[in-house]
Amino acid sequence: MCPASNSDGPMPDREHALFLLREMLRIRRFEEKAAEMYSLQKIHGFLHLYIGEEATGVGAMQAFTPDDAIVATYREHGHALARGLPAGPLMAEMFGKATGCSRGHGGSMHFFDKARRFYGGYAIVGGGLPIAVGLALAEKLQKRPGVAACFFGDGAVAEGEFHEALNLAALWKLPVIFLCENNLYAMGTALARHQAQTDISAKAAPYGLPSSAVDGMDVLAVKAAAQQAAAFVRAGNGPYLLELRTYRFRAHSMADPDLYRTKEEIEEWKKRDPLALFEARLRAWGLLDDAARARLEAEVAAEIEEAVRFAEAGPWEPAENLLADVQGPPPS
Amino acid sequence: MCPASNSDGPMPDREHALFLLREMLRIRRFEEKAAEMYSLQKIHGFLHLYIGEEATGVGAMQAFTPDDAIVATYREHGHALARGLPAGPLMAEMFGKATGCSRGHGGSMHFFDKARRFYGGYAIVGGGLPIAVGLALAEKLQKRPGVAACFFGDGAVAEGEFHEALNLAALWKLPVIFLCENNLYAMGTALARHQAQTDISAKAAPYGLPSSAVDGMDVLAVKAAAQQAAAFVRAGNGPYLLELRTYRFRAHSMADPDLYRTKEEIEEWKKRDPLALFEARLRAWGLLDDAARARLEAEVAAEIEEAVRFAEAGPWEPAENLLADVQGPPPS
Amino acid sequence: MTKMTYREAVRAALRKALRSDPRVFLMGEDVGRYGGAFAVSHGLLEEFGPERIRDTPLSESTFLGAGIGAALGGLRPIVEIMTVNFSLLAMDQILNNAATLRHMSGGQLNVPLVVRMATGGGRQMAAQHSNSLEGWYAHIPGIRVLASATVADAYGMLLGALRQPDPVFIFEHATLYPLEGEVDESAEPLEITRAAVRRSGGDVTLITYCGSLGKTLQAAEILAQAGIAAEVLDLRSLRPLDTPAILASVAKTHRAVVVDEAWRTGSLAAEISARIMEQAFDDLDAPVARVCSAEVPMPYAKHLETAALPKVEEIVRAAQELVPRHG
Amino acid sequence: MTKMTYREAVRAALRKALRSDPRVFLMGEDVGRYGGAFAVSHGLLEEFGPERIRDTPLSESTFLGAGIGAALGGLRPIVEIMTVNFSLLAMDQILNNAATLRHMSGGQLNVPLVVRMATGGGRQMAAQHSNSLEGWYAHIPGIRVLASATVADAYGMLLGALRQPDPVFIFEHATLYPLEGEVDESAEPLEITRAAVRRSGGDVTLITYCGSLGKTLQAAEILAQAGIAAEVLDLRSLRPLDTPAILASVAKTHRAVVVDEAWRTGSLAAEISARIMEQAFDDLDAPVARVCSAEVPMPYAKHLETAALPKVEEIVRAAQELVPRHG
Ligand SMILES: Cc1ncc(C[n+]2csc(CCOP(=O)(O)OP(=O)(O)O)c2C)c(N)n1
Ligand SMILES: Cc1ncc(C[n+]2csc(CCOP(=O)(O)OP(=O)(O)O)c2C)c(N)n1
Ligand SMILES: [Mg+2]
Ligand SMILES: [Mg+2]
Repeated sequence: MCPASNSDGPMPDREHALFLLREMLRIRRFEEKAAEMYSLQKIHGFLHLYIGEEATGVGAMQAFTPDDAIVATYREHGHALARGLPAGPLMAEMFGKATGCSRGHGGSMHFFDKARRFYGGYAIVGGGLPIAVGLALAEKLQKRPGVAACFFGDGAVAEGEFHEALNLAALWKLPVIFLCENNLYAMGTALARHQAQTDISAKAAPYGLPSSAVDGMDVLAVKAAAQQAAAFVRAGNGPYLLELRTYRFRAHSMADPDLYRTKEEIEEWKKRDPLALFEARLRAWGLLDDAARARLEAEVAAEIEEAVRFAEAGPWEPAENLLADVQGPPPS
Repeated sequence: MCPASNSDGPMPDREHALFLLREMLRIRRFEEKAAEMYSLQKIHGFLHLYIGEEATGVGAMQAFTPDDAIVATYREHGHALARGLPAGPLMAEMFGKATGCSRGHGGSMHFFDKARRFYGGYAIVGGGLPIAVGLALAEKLQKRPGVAACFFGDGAVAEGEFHEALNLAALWKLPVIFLCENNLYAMGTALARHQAQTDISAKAAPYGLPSSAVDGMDVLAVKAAAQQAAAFVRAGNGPYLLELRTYRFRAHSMADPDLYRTKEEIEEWKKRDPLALFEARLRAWGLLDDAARARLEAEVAAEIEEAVRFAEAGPWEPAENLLADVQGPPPS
Repeated sequence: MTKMTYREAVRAALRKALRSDPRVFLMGEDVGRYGGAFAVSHGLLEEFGPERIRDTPLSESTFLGAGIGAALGGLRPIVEIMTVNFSLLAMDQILNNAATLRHMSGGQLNVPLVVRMATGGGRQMAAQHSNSLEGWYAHIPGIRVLASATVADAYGMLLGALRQPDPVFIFEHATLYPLEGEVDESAEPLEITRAAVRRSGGDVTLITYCGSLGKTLQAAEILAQAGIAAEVLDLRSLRPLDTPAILASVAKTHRAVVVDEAWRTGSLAAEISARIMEQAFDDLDAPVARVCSAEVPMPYAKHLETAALPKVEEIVRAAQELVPRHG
Repeated sequence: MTKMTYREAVRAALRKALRSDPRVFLMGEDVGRYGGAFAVSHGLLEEFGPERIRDTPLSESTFLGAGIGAALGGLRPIVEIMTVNFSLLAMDQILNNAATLRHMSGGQLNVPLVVRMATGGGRQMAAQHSNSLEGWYAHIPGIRVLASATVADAYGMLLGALRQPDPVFIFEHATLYPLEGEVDESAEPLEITRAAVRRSGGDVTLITYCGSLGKTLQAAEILAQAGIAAEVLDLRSLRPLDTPAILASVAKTHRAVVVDEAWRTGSLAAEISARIMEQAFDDLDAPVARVCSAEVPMPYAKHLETAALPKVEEIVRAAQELVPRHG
């Protein structure tokens, strides 16, 4: 079931390689901390961990510039971090603090950062796709260079909006990159029990848009594929569907007893842990040694500790402000 | 743009050939009369004529038995007649009479006949597809032999429900035949302006279900294709998508000024009038002569006149009954 | 002042918006080549081209959602949903995205999106094409809801809506498109939060909006002949409701009838009745009455449809029952 | 009588229905292998197999519509929509098909479909996962709407719903699943159209349903300590409303507070208020009050969510304001 790694490409330069490893490690440690904070009841509501999928978000995000618009799902901690949102406001958001990236209004599922063009954080499965299509339309009509990058899961592929959005984007040749993070499960429903035909990349053909699938456990392969897709889209060719084949190591959410798959299956996939795989590669290439690894770990740990401190320290939004952000002031 | 006829198959037996011609003629004359009655303000609301598309409904309906369930759209006069609903109650329905097939509650867009398993008449584009999937599920779970036949237009292909319904039917291997009557327009929007990729039959692949396209102006070709599709489905193989390539000769509805296509295009297609084509064929085969043709015309005319008489004569549903059919009596 | 139809007024407003703001564009099913299901956008494709007058595939959820995205991206989309009936397919995007994004993002984002749609019955379109769901929309925090009952409002509301920083939904009753009236095309964009007194009177307040204004004015005329002076209040803004205007009129008349084409139970009329009770209980000389549609999926046959819809006589009767007889 | 949780009660009713009627089956997202998002259907897949406990793809519109079709085809489908928030995607099938088919077909067809869904806020799920849209459903002619506030009702309503010839929508408040109570599994299926007096009192009527019953009973307790005897009416059936029960209580108390977790404007509470005004105006000693949610997409942070939701103190205060002080 696990795809074999398909990138035996050239060695990346050391700085960038360490950057990618660090990005994945930041996500991993951030989420482990979030899980801990959830147990401590600092974080409530839904918490969907991305652990195991770090290579897809980090790899894909390398293809995008600050001009591009990003749309993600409720499982978006990794995307937000990879997009450059600082960890503190993200942790504070989950703590429900006014210093959160959404002032504590959104929680884990609804991270936003307008300045970084990170447009959320959508918790209705499939709901982000039309938004991304519209963001791409805005780029095109305003003759701006940006593209829209839209992350979603395999479960979203079953929703009607997947179909409608791909058709509209292709029909209008809009600059959208559809990034399906296929982790083989929609909650407890395995891909083969929700898709009559399980090859997601093959679903682009009826819309006449190109697609490909890539090993989502291999950050370099993901990066290369996303860059290729982005180049295609930036050249004005219309949208692209990229399937990122991955796996989540944790349950769907903190509420999920994870009874629908076997321990063996999970263990099998953990052998392809994207961090471990990449670290091994870097070591083989001589780009990483124990000391550098330890330094990285320490730096990331410090960042996450600082994020928790920031979250703890932040004030609560005064309850008097409850209605403040429902609507803007009418025009004067 | 007009596909060439693709059935140079064997000569049908005379009786059946004349039956098919008569069925198409009944629809043609019924609708011409409906248009007339609309001008006379006997019929109101929306009226969507099927003229030009008679071969698809008549041809396809030959593949279905009384055990099968039929689902259609607001453009369903042809399907209802071909299914065996008598013309009188259909005309009466459009007159708004209590003797209408839906007691005057539905009008032109909502014909129903439970005894004949004609389940409507859906006016929200795409809305009938899930219903057909459910009807097929009922057949399968109750181990009954029926299949569900679901007619819809090319416009419906863009809606999310098309995608969801095909996936669900394929996933559960349900006995549904999806019959897309592709008349190249969704209201005023040409196929190429609503579909990024215009080959509808090619849209079955992502669901792993088989499909084909057939010349919808050729009643024998449609019949053969539908029978093949139905046989596949009846054998327990799951659903099938059949694209029927046709054209409507009239405007979308009586309200449509038909400004979005050229007179030439319409004239070009009229050369492939399904009735004229079939009649010519029957004559060439020696199955039809002027006398038989005139007899047919007279018989159909009499049927339609009788339908109008039936409609005229019917009583109105008393307004006191307004709330009668909103809900059934609670269980005793 | 220019004489034009309601249909032409919406078109004139669209044209003005498209001319004056390059960020404005129109999208929806058949708005371009077909000219709009109700011929509202007829001619706009020719004037503004296919980049700004965009025919969409049948995919309400996605083109509504794309409108949200385009608004986030700096444009001023006007989305036409052909009729409110089809807007159910886009309801998730409306309630869960359009209405929430400002709040959910902690005030970072806003969605300056205008959505227009035809509403209502009365044309024998039967159950799936005759719904009146304005009350549902008026329930949603984060959006504004307008309903134009006059030609001038059909023009002014669209331009007023385009100045809002948040989503605005405008309802146009399908029977009103041929209505004629006067429009001042040079006037400032409308203040779109105020109700309008369409007729003054001191005996009873008739509160209504959109497609029911005509019937209500007819009823007021009949009441006048019977010696009852009815004040007719056109709500215009359904969210927010102009509660001060409602209360002011009721303070004067002490009686109110709400006329609403929606099904009675859970209609916007219920909200208005409840608000009057809450805020003007002591002003009331009689309970607020409602004239609404019968609770039935709209039947096709004319006489049944008429039986289901609010009628002038019902409004008259409801008002008469509230007002003590003079004779 | 058996002691069980609300969750177990729904499960027990599902099991009973599945055992006693071969036409009954359950479908929805994750009802099988996962055991239901709220663990309601845990174990049913093992007992009844995948033909009758059907996991669906994420496609609310289609599996709801398939439920309609299956009902037309002779089955007794129970469709679980995980939460009301996702039901917006199926709203077209619900309003335009499920609710209309009987009428539109002139009475030929009927749709014996039961749809269950979780509703409400209070669990810090934020704006897209905390909606309370029961009032929207209660607006739709052609369907029945139930809301279970007790363990016994969680059990009884499902079985009562399955006996109906038309679509029934049952709301289960997501905070109630762990609630414990008693169920008589041998009792006859419930009469599902009657409201229930959960506490008797003569000073004020507190009208509520589903997730707000607990808070309302708490408020009644506090009021009792303050010398105000509140009657608590649990609506149970939201469509049709048990108007006689409402009127009977108001005739006794002359005052009412409606407690509804929905946004205030256009809530079901408005309908109840309007009905009381229309039918019991002369009984009222004070205007009917409403305690509803603040008009804001539900915020995530606990203190903000609490501020947005109806609170016990608000109910107490609203009742106290209506009842003249004794001291
Ligand atoms: C429309 C809708 N239906 C149901 C849900 C409940 N739900 C939340 S996540 C999820 C599974 C989504 O799976 P997938 O798209 O593969 O994303 P993943 O969680 O695997 O990242 C479901 C069913 C939802 N949020 N939205
Ligand atoms: C969901 C929805 N959106 C819009 C409409 C308005 N409308 C009615 S028919 C139609 C075109 C449908 O085209 P197609 O499916 O090709 O069927 P045809 O009319 O060509 O038979 C449109 C847009 C509708 N009825 N339903
Ligand atoms: Mg997944
Ligand atoms: Mg068509």
